[in-house]
Amino acid sequence: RQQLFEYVLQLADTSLILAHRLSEWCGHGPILEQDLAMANISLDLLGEARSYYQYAAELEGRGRTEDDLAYLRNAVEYRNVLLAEQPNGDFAHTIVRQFIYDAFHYHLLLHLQTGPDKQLAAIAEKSVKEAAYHVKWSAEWIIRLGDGTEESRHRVEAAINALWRYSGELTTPSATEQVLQAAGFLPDYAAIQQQIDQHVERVFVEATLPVPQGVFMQKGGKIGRHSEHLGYLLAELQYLQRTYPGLQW
Amino acid sequence: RQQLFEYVLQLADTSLILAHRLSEWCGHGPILEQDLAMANISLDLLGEARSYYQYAAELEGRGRTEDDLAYLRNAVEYRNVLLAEQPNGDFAHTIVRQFIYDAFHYHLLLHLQTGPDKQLAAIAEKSVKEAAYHVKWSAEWIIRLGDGTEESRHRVEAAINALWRYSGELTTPSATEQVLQAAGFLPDYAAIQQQIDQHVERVFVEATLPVPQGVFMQKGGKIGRHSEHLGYLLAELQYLQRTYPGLQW
Amino acid sequence: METLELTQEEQFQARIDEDIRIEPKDWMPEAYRKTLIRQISQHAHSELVGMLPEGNWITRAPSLKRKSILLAKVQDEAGHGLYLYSAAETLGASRDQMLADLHSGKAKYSSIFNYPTLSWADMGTIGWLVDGAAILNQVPLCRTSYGPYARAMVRVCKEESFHQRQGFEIMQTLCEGATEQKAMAQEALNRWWWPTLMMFGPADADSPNTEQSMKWRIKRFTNDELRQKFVDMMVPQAEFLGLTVPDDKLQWNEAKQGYDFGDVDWAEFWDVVKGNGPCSRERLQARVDAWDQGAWVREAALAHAEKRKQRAA
Amino acid sequence: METLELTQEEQFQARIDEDIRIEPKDWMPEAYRKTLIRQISQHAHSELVGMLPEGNWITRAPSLKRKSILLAKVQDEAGHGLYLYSAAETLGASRDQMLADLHSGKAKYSSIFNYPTLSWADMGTIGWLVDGAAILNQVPLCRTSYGPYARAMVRVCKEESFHQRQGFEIMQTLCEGATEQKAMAQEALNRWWWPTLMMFGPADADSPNTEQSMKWRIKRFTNDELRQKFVDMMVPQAEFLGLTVPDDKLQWNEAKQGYDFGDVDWAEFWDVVKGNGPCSRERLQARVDAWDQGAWVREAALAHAEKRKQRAA
Repeated sequence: RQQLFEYVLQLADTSLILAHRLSEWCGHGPILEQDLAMANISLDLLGEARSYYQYAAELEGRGRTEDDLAYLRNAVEYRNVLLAEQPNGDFAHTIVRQFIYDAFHYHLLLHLQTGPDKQLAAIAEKSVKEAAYHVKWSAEWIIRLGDGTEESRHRVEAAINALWRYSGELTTPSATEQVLQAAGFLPDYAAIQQQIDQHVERVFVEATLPVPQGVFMQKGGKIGRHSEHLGYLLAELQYLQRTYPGLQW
Repeated sequence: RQQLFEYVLQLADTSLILAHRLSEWCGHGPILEQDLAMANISLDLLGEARSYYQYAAELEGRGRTEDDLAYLRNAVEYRNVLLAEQPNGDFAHTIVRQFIYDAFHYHLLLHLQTGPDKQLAAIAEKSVKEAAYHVKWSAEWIIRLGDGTEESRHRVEAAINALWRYSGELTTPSATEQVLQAAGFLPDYAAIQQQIDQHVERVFVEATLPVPQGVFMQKGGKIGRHSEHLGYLLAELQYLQRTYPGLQW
Repeated sequence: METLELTQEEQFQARIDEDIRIEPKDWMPEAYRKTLIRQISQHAHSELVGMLPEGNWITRAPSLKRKSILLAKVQDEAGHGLYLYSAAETLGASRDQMLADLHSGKAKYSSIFNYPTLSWADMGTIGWLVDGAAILNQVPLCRTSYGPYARAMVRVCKEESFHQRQGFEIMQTLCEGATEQKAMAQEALNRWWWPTLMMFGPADADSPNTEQSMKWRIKRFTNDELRQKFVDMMVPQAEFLGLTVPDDKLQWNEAKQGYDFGDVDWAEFWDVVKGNGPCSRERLQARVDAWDQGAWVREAALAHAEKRKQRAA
Repeated sequence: METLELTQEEQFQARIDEDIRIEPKDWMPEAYRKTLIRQISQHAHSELVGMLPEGNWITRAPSLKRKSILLAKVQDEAGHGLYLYSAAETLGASRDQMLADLHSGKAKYSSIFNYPTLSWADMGTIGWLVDGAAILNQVPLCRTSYGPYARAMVRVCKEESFHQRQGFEIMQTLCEGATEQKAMAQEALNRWWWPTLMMFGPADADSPNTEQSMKWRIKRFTNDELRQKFVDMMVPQAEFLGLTVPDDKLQWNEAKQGYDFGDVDWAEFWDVVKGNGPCSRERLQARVDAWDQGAWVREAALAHAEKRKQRAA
């Protein structure tokens, strides 16, 4: 139960932080239609995060609310993957970050929705439909940017170079995830990895982009060892709750 | 006394916010020697801010400390001038912001050090020596950038264009300042303005830059009507105190 | 020829007078087309720029629920922008040209968005007051003479009323909350009240285009009429919230069955219109930056679409 | 010729053996010069890059006093960088070339700065542990054979001990503070302990240059000797603070009058050395960005100085 709590929190934190990053684009996107699309994905992830937080609060059973969990933990207590907290950069960085996550997220949810934990399965079942749309959107942009102009190709390659090193953490199980895998709550990540690889391969071929090989993978987010970006993000996200603790909004 | 408290707080806030902005450069300056110089000025302003906050706390007499005043007021309660909170931009923006402020600050302190309020005069007397160095430093850079390369001239002109509109607020007395002027605590700002104008004129001539004319002046900082930048700055500055109120560090 | 044109114009005015909608393919006077393009694109730009002041608080919203609602609201504004640009396009304007005019400063947008959002209560105040004022301006436009515009406005107004209720709810939560929260609400009202009154435009005496626009049924009430309506509507709501409208001269006038209120600071109004609002430069710069920094993305999308087309051929 | 060179080299070594300082104008073997340039510039780069992890908390320091102390400390590091670049310049290296080598990744800097600072307690831990380790590395360098380097190190070490005390004081305040503060201190120690042990470099068996450097008195203790010294010094301090060193194998060894301790994760060490540390890219990028974005400033300063000179002529 404690392990499940921690895992659900990890899912929640990742969804929230990625939603936060996407929401930073709001009003500043390159095309109004894409502003809308990013806000949409951000809203989906935010909704998913809330479901996870609510479930985590329930699992914990200590009376904390979704907002307590989101607003009153500091950076070293956050469990999101490093990928989620990386800054938006240019549109190419945002797209690459999103596609790496979407490919993982979609295939993970496909498994989770048939998992033994009813509540997690229910959240996954709802979210997988959204994730299917997300990965379609980000894949299309990977293709457009990779097979667009020379500049867009250059930019998307730079983004892949900067962000690929955060992809490995997604399917590298933490101690918590290993326990849950052993208990049959979580699927074998090797299987998911294979599905992701095929998905990525398909999209990258169409984008005329090489799939990166032999990249040194960073990890640490799942055990609270984040990049320095997260602290600033949380200072902003949590400012009001920290300033006026315990009030209703 | 209430008016004096508010005025001292205004001085404190302006020094702190400008020190904060300068400190953001730390480790990222264009030349290591200038990293040192900016840290120096930042430290001077921070020290000055602390003196003002301590005095303000004393004037208020309600047991608040310098840290309470700095860390536990929100954006609409801050009284710094708009100029101080403007983002660093490129080095030219930082220099122009600094020079506009330094010229005012130096001439203001020259007056304050002979003013009727002993404690304010003492702080001013200590700070005016530092401010004399600051205005020398920023004036030299205005000259180097104005009379340097085509690019530096272009950049410093862009910075002047962006920031000059915040210079008027410095010598436009707020209601509080008008009361203090009437009571003889503060000098007539018209006199200071003349001294500043001469100082600026001298530096700009050497920098081969035209002094801006007929610029529409923004104001509002002195009554808490800030730009949207301040909220983010304070979220960062105050994060730890807001998160753990009342602790010793 | 002259006779024929007059007849067209007369026919056109006759349709308007009978409240028959003008559609894109119908003949219309050039001045009508231009006025509409100007008004609709201004309105579209206002939605676009209007995303910024509220967007400023998405990352700092005080609860996950509020964050979600706020993001969805700003997203709706982007959607409104899209409807309205499309409506203007039916008149022969291109979105790129309209945006170019926004970026060059030639086209205007609502001045209200040149004020900064400084506290969370601003999210309540904007929803409650600014959207409230917008609705008063816009509801009559649902019956405006140009079909695509009227239809766009029906959708816009529906969502706007929803936003307005959400804004009011934020204010209500603050006013029923802690002392600091109520103070936050009052402080926000103090900052936004007068700029909101300016949203109805200059006094009728200084509004030369009103007469023609009313004749064309692009406009159905004068600026001062709407301003009065707004004050009469909002003052009781402020009272309900326990907030004080920052106007010494505000007073119920039994004779006119409405409130008398103080003079708007028209000097400030014209300063802001001229581009000297507290955030005028930042707002425009944010849009120009988004556009310029997005150029390579739009080019890539075009280039890729072109490649696809050639491969398909 | 060969005889003469041998004699020079013998004379040189004799001076070293007698602890007579080598000065810039003295003859020195090319390898000695190169080794020194490499070592001093690495050290200078470490000061420069070392500004970043602590600089990360200046804007978020929890009190005005702490903010002031931290900013002054980071400023001191910039100062140390300046002394050291100057010392290296006496050996014929140019600062621009040294920086170019840093930016290209050719020159190294201390790996410890490739770890992120994630909480305020990291400011304490860096001062206490990292500066503590640096001092152990550096105190012997105050007696190093090359004069300008030794003199620079005297100044550096003096300020470093001051910083170390400040770091310890931050830890002490946290450990005597609230539960959350003590937890913060412990969490920081957990993250920094092992990377700090790595600061002394690879185990002696894997450190091929040590012998020559000790012969030249550029180095006076082996890596493992210093690491042992550090552990023996720090463990009692951690106990004093009430913190637990994150090492299961840590144990007092009466026979050697020192602590036995666990194995450093050398795989991690070499990963970080190879540029795969958690912040390696960010640190280097921050320096490259500062340099590139500052190019126009340096050019302007040069151009202006040139104009002045010509006017004076």
